[in-house]
Amino acid sequence: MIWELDFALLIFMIFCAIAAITVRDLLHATIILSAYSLIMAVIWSEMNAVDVAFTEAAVGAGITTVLFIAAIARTGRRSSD
Amino acid sequence: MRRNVIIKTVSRFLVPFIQVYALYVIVHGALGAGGGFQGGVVFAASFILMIIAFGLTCVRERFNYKWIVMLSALGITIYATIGLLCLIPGGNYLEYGSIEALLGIPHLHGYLIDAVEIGIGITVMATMTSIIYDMGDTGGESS
Amino acid sequence: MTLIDHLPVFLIAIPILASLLILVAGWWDRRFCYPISLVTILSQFGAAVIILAQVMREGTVRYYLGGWAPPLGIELAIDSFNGFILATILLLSVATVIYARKSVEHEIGPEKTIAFYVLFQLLVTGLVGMTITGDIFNLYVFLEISSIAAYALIASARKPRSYLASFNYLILGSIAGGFILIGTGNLYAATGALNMLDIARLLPASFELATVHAGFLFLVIGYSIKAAFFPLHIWLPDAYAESPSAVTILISTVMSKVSVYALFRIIFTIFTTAYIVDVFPVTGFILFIATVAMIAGAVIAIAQSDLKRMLAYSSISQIGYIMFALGVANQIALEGGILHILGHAVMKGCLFMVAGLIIYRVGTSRLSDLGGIAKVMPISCAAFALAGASMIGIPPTIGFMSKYYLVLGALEAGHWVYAAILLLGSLLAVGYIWRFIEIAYFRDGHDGGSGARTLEAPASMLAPMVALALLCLLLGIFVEGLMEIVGPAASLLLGGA
Amino acid sequence: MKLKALLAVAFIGIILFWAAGDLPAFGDPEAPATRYTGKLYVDLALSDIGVENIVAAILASYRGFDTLGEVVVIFTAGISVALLLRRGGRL
Amino acid sequence: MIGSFYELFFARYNYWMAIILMLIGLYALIAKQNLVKKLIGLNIFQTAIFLFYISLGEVRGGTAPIYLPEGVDALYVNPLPHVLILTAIVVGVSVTAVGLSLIVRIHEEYGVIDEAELLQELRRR
Repeated sequence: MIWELDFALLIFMIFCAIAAITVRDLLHATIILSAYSLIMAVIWSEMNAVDVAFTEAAVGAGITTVLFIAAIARTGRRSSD
Repeated sequence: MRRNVIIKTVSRFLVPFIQVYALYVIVHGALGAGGGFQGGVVFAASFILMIIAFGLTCVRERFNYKWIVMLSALGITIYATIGLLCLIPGGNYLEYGSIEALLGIPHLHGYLIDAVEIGIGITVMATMTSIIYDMGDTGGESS
Repeated sequence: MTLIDHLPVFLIAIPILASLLILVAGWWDRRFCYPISLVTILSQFGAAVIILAQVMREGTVRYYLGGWAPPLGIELAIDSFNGFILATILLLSVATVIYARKSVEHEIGPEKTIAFYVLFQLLVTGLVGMTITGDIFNLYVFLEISSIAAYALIASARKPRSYLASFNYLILGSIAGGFILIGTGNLYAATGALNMLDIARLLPASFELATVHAGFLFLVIGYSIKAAFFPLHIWLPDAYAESPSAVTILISTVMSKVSVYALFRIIFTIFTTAYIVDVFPVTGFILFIATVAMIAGAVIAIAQSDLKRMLAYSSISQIGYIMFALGVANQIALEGGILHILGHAVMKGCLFMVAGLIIYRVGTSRLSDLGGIAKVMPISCAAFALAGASMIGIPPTIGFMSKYYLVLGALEAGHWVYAAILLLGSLLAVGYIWRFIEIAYFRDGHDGGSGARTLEAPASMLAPMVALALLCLLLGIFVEGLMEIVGPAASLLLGGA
Repeated sequence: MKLKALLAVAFIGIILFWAAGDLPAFGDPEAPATRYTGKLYVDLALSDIGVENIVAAILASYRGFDTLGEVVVIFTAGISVALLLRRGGRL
Repeated sequence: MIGSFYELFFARYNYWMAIILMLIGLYALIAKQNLVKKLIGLNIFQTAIFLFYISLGEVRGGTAPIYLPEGVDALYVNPLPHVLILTAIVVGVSVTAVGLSLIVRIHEEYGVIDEAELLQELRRR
């Protein structure tokens, strides 16, 4: 484990989280959330949790994003906050 | 949505590879990273790719709700039944070791874990596909 | 090993398979759903009674899943306390599933019947799993099974408002789930164990760590949200009022009781009384909040104009009574609290069944539209009066007995102010129960204008309601028999044999 | 609403940071969790189960019941989504 | 002083980051008006809890919990949190799926998915 990389990724992830909840467009927010999940998967694989990282990459960045996009397609991308 | 011939061809080419990879992930779970859940999700991802490329109705005709319901029930049934089978030799629920001791086959424990992972994979694949079908179904023609 | 030894796991594994069977058989023909569900829940109840008898005879039943003993594996542990809760929740589930048939035909479209029964079965299974598991993470997994089933079942009323109620419940339930996960993680970090008894054994060494305190707080807050303990109850009124009748009965009687059970289990088995009294004194605070809950719930209930909503707020008040026992934390009060878990389940189940019947026949549960309803629905209103009397605490009903023990316990611990407030709270219960009685019996409205036609519901809905109403009375009269289970359960919680 | 949320979040945050102060240090091999059950699993998994991946061994065998619960959770979610969204069909 | 701060920082920074992420998610879950935003917050909240768990299992200098060939001496990280989190991830995606389908239904019934606008709609009816 390289702590510099770990730390940088964590900082980046906090930025992603803040961006995901402040962006007005829901589709953008979903894509940022997907990036967040992917970085999380990288951090976990770097922490030697390979199974969990694999799952998060498949579920968090894959299925969850698809579900969000499907729901947004049926509701609308506009968000007031 | 306009159907692009490149997308169709590429996904027709890719889907079998994704599915083989998913099966590899499920079966390989005992040796390295992976397992039933991840494999099932990757398998469901191949269906998502097909839905994106060919449209929901087309995929749903090939692999319809009946299949999905039966498969999602089948996966849990495999898991729970293997658990119940362990009672026959006198073990506790899910005590695979008891079957191994009864039949005397070495490494049966590992094979049973593989069987269980396959059960998990089937259920996860079927359920994820079902959720995607329901979420993607807008009721109209455009998908 | 005989088959009897495997009963604890059959309680969970067989219903899971049965829910799949409901799905597959229902796909073939929808009429198969109900009988399979009924048979499964009845046999679960039978198994629970057998296990309870076994526990009372031989002491705690332990079942190691996969044959792995606790530090490694998961165990199911049934002692007199959760054996009692198990029998209670399954009794109420049996009543609900008998009641559900007509109610489902009426309130849920025929195309959703299969999904409804599958989820119903899974909800009951999840709650049973929560009750009998001895592993703190397994508790979380079963909690989520039951929560997800409950979200969908609440929304199955298919009214616009029910979706909103369900979504609010989902948000708060997820917050609760997250808190429970954080609390479990903190305990795991402090002890390294996940088995409840194992944690209880290892925890005293690290009682002073902030991690343990935080774990305690998060677990208690999380399960309090699930149990709708007073300031965290905001999801409850909508969820109860907007869901289909059968679901309301199930979540108000069974689900909230199991959450309260989990709270008791975590506080008394894992943290033990030594922790909550000496190390991290919270009993006074819990007692205070519980008292506020009793009064506030009852006052808001009086102000409601809808019968189901009124009963929902009354639930908040009654959860306060149960938590009162937790705050007093002595033998007698705990006996009262455990008795009240059963009592409240029985009487609230009966009251919600009456509300469901009224919706079934009249189509509304607004109090102002129900004038003179007793003339056309005499049996239902009589059942309401009986269960309501129990809710108020009129002897010799079960409600009186539990409150009697609670007051005795409070007096023994020297909390006479709280005891007085508890009695006052019972008076407030008169307010909302009487309100319906007055409207039903002494107002005009449904007075034979539509002829002599009686509006009583079909027998399959009346029978469980009448049975529960009579049970309020019978349990109160034969309370000595119950005390033989409740007494050991209370002393077990306090750390005795 | 925003203010209330901030207050609640601040309250939770204070508890969490307070608790983090007493957690075992990050990556400490002597942490209770690692020393107790973690070591047990690492030592026993190969001889008990004969599977190279310790996570798979725990997932399928030691804590197999959790995994059964997990599969039931996802099944429940599938049925729930079908109950909520599916039009027509049998379910 | 500075040295001890460094020590404290290295011993804890992962937990702190996880807690900050949890709080961001929790804030979005409570305060955001848009229902989809709430679920995004829920996802962030849950993932942060998972990060917290994985951090608990980390061992400095450890290797992934997959047995190396016979004879190689290795220090493995604690595998138990990984198993718990695998289960919890599944729970998380299930809750997300149910929540999203509820949002779709709410949008069909009311035409909006914003809490303030939903309240207006409710009052109007």
